[in-house]
Amino acid sequence: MGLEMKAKKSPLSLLTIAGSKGRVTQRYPFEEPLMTNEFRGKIEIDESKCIGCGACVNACPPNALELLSSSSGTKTLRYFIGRCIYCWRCIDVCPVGAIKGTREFELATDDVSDLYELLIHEEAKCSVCNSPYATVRMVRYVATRSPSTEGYVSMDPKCRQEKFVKAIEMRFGGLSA
Amino acid sequence: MSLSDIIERIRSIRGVTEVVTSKSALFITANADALRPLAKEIYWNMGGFFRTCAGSDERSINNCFAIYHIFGLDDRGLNIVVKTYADSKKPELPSIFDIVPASDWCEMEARDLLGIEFTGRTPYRLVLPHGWPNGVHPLRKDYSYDSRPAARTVSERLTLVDTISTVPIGPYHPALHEPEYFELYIEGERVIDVKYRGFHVHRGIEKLGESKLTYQQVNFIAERICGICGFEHSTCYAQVVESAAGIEVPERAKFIRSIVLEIERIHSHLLWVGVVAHLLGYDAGFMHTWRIREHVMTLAELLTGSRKMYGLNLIGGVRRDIDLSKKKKIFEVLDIISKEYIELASLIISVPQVKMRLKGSGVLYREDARKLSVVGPVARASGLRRDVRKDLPYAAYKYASFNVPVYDDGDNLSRLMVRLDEIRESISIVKQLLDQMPPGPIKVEEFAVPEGVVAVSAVEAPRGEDVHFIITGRGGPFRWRVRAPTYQNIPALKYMLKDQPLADAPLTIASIDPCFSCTDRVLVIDSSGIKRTLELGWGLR
Amino acid sequence: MTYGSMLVSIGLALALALPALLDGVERKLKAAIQSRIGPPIHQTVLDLLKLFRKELVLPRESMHILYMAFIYLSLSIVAVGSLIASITLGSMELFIASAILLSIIQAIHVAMPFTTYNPFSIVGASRELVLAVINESALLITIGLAILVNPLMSPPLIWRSTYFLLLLELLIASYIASGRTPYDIAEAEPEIASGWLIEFSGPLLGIIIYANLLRKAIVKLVVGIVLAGLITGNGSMGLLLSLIAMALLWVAYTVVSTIVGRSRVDVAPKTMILMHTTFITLLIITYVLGV
Amino acid sequence: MPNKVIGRSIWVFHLNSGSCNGCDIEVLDVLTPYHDAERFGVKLVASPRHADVALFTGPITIESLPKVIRALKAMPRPRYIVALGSCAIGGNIWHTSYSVIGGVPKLLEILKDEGVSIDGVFYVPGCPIRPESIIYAIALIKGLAKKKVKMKVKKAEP
Repeated sequence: MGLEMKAKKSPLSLLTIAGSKGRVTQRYPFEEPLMTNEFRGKIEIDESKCIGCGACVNACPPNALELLSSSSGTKTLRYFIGRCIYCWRCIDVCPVGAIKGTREFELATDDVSDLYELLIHEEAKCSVCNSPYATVRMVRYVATRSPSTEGYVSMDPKCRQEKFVKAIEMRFGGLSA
Repeated sequence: MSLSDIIERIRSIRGVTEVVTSKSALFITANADALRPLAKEIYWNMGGFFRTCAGSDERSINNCFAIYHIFGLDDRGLNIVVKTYADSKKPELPSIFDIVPASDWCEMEARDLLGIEFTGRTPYRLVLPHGWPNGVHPLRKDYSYDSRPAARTVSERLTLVDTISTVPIGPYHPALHEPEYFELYIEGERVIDVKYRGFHVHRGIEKLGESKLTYQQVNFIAERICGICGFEHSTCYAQVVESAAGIEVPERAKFIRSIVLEIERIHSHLLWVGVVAHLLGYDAGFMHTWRIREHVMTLAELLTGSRKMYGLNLIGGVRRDIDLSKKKKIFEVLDIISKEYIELASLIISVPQVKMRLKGSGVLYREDARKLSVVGPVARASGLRRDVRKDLPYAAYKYASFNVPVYDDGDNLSRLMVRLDEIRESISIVKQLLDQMPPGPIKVEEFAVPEGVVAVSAVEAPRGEDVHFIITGRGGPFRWRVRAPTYQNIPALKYMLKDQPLADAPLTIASIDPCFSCTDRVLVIDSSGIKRTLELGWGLR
Repeated sequence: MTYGSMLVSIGLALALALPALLDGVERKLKAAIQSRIGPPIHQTVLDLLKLFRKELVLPRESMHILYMAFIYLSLSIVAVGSLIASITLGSMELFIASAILLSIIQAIHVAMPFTTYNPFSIVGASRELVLAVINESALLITIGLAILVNPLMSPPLIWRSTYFLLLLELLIASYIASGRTPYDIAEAEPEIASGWLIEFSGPLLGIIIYANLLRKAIVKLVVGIVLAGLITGNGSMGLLLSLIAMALLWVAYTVVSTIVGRSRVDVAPKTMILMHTTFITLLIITYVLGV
Repeated sequence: MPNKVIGRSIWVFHLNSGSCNGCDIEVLDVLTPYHDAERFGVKLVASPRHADVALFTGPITIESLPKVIRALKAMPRPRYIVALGSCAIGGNIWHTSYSVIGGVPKLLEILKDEGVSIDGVFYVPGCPIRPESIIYAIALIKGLAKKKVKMKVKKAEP
C-alpha cells in the first residue's frame, strides 16, 4: 500500500509543478467568482405572493425568518440575512411558492440593520370579537382553496370553535362534555 | 463466537435483567453492580471497543436517571448498549474508568450535565464553563433554559503562567485554528506533561429542544456540529432516526450519501495534509494541496448547493439528485485530483525536513490505542484495523470494494500515510458507486417516528468513527447523544506528547486531525418541559 | 562633496530603501511558486507605513524596549553605511567595524524579546540564542578570514580554492543568519506563535521589522562585498556589484527557502555545527597551504 | 466606505469563538492560490498585538468571552472587528443557547460596558461564508466595490 507515494522526488520538482500550473488565482472582484449554478444564496420573498402563513418560519432551523405581531394590526415577516443558513428549507415548504432562491452572496456591510428584510402583512380581524388572528391574505387563500369553510374563515380560532359547537348543538342537540 | 454465545455469556453475569436483540444493537439492562463485570467481559474478554456512554434524565418516565454504555464488537459488526438505572434523588453509579480508560470523558460529561456521580474515581469539571454554579445541570429536564449565567469578562481558567516551564498552547493559537487550550509542561525543550482544557466551543444545543426543533430541523444542526465533517454527522443522525423509525431509505439516496461522504473525506484529508505541511514550515506544500482541494470544494457545491454545510440530508433521503452532467463532472474532477495529489504527496514526503520530523515522532503504541479505544486514522496508524465502513456497513458501502490501510508504527508519518492512502481508496469508491447507481426516487416523504425507541448508529468520518445515539420523543428527539471521533482521540494525546520535544507538539496535536467543535458539541436535544408518560422499551422491531 | 562621499550617500540611500522592496519581491516570488498572484511589490512599504499610523503600545509599559528598538535601528543603519563606505572607499577598517557592529546588532536582536516576559517570545528568543551562538561565531570567523584575504583592495590575479570556500561558507552563514527556512525556528515555529515578535505592536513593531530587514540585508551585503572585492575591487564598480549581488542573493535565498521545510530546534544546531566546522577547517587548511 | 488607515494593508487576527470550523477553513481557503487574499495586502497574523482587524467566527461562547476581550484589548488602535458568518452576526441556530452570547452585536454591548472602544465593525453573512464573500468584504474596505445590501421594508397589499 502507498507504493506510488514512496517514490523519491527532489524538492526542486516543486518548481516544475508550480511552472506547469502557472498562476491559478481567480481575479474576483474583477473577474467572475468561482461559483456553480447550484449555489444556494440569499432568499427572495415575493411580496405579491406571500400570504404570511408562517410555514417557512416553522421550518427555518435558525429562526432567521420570524413572524412578528404588532399592536397596530400588522404582522411582519422578518428575514434576517445575518442569521440565515441558506438551507432553502423555506422554499421547500412554502405553500404558494413565494420564496425564491438566488445566487446572491455579496452581502457584506458595515451596518447590521442592512441585513434585515421586512414584509408587512395586514391582519384580518375576527368578525365576531374583532381581535386579529391571521393575515388578510391567508384568510383569502384559505377561502379560495376550500370555499366550504366560508362561514368560519372570518373568525379567530376561539370564536370559530364556539360557533362550531353552537352549530352542532343546533343540529344534534349538543356535544356531551 | 456466535451471537447466541455472546448473549449466553452476558446472561450468565449476575445482575443482568434483560437482553434484547434489535437491528441496530444488542440491548442489555443491568443492575448497577453488574456494570463493572459486564464492562470487563465485553471490553477485555470479548475484545470489544468502547464507543461512549450517554446519561439520560428519565425521571418523567420511570423516576430514574439512566446511563447507556455503548460498546462495539467491531469484528462481529455488533453494537452493545448497556443500560443501568440510577436513583432520582441521589444518582450514583460505579465508574468503569479503571477497567475501560476510554470512558473517562463521557462519565465526567454525564456528571457535569446531569449530575450523576461516579464512585471509585476522582471527579473533575469537564464541559461546563469555569464559573458555572455547582449543582446546576443543564441536561436535566427541570433545568430552566431561559437563565443564562451572567457572562464573565475575566477568566480564571486562563492565567498566563509566570514560569517558562509551562507553554500554553491556545486558546487562540496559530497552530490550532480553533480555541482550545493545552498546557504543556516542559523541561528545557521536552514535554513532561500535558493538560487539556477544552470545551470552548460548547454551544449547548439543548436550548434548541425548547425552541421546538423538529426531527427534520435537527439535521441542519447536526451538520453544524462540525464544519469539516458535517455531512457525516447529518448522515449519522438521519440514519439513527431512520433506524429507530424503521424508515426504508431508497437505494439511490444511499448511493448519493456514500458518494458525498467520500467526497467530503477527500476534501478533509487534503485539508489536513496542507495544514501539516504548513506546520512543518513547508508553505508551498500547503498552498498546492489546497489548490488541488479547491476542485473538490467546487464539486461539492455542484452536487449539493454549498461548498460546506451541504444541507443535503433529510430523514428519509436526500434533497438533490446526481444527474448525468454532474456524474461526468465528478469523473473529470476525480481524474485531476488522483493525478495531482500523488505527485504532490510524494514531493511533500520527500522534503528532508518534513520526512525527518514526521518519522518517529508522536508515537502511539498499539496497546495504548486499544486501551483508549481510539478511532479512525489514529487507530489505523497504530495497527488497529477499525473502519465502520467495513465493520458495520451503512449507506451503499457494501457495493464498493476497498482496502482499509493499516500501518503499525503509530508515528506521525504513519498517520499521514494512512490518510494519503485513504484519499486513493475514496476516489475509487466514488467511481465504483457512480457506475452502479440504481435509478429511482431519492427520498421518502411520508413517515412517522414512534416515541420511546432507542437506537444507535455509526458513520466513519474522516477523523474516525462518529456515533449517534437516540431516544425518540414526540416531534423531536427525547435524548440525542453524539460522540464525535476527536472526543475519543484527544485523551491519546497525553501518551503521544509525553517525553517528546516541544517543537513536535503542534504537529502531534494536529496529527490526530482534531476537530474541537465536534468534541465540544454536547449535542443533546431535549424536548423538555413536556409532561408525558412514555413507555421506554428497547427498539423492538 | 567629494565624488567618494557622493557615491557612499547614493549607495547608502539605495541600501536603506532596497530591503523593504526586496522583501516585497520575496513575497511576490513565493506567491509565484505557490501558483498565485501575491501582493504588490511595494506591499512591505505599505505595511510599514500603516504600522507607523497605529497607536503606540509598549509591552509592560517599559520605555527600555523602545530604547532598544531605536538602538537596534540606528546601529543597523550605521552598519549598512559603514559596509557601503568600506567597498566604495576600499577601507578595511570600516569593514572590520561593520563586522563588530553586526555582532552587536545580533546581540540586541536576541536580547530584546527577553524583556517582554511573554513565554512564547522567551522560548523563541532562547532558540534564537542557540542558533545565533553557533552561526554568529561561524560568520565572524569567516569574516575574519575574509579580512585576512583582504578582498577590498584589488581583484586577485589568480582565483584560488580558498576564495571559493570562503564565499561558500559566507553564503551558508549568511543564509542561516537571514532567518529563513529551515532555520527560521525562532520566528515562525507555530508552537511559539510568531516567537520573539509577539508582544510588539504599532510603530514599535514597524521599527523592529524595518531594522530586522536591514539586518537581513547586512548579512547578504557582506557576501556581496567580499564577492565584489574579489571580482572588481573597490570603487563605484564594487559598490554596484555588491548591491546587485545583495539583490540576487535575496532572490536566490527566497527560492531555496520555499522548497525546504523547517528544521527542528534540537536537530538544527547539530547540522549547523557539522556544516560550519567542516567548511571552516577546509578553509583554514587551504589558506595555510596557499592553494 | 474605503478605509484610510487599513485600506492598503490589512493584518488580521482570527478569533474562533465557538465556530463549527466551516468559516475557519474558508478563511484559510481565501489565502490559497485560487482566491489569494494576499494580493490585497491581507495577512493573517499570530498575535493580536500585530492586528488591525479581529476576525470573528462563531457565536461567542461564554467560555471564550474573557479570552476574546483580552485579545481585543491587546490590539492597538485603530482596531476593527469583522463578524464572519451567520454565527458571528446573528448567532445562527444557537442564538438563544445558554452557553453563547449570540454574536458580535451582543459583544459590542459588553465591550461598551467594559470600556473597550472599537473603530469599526463589518458584517459578512454566509453559512459557511464562501471565499468570494470574504474577498468582497475586503474589496468593500478597500473601496473597490460598492455596498449592495440595504434594509428593505415591503408591504404586502391586502
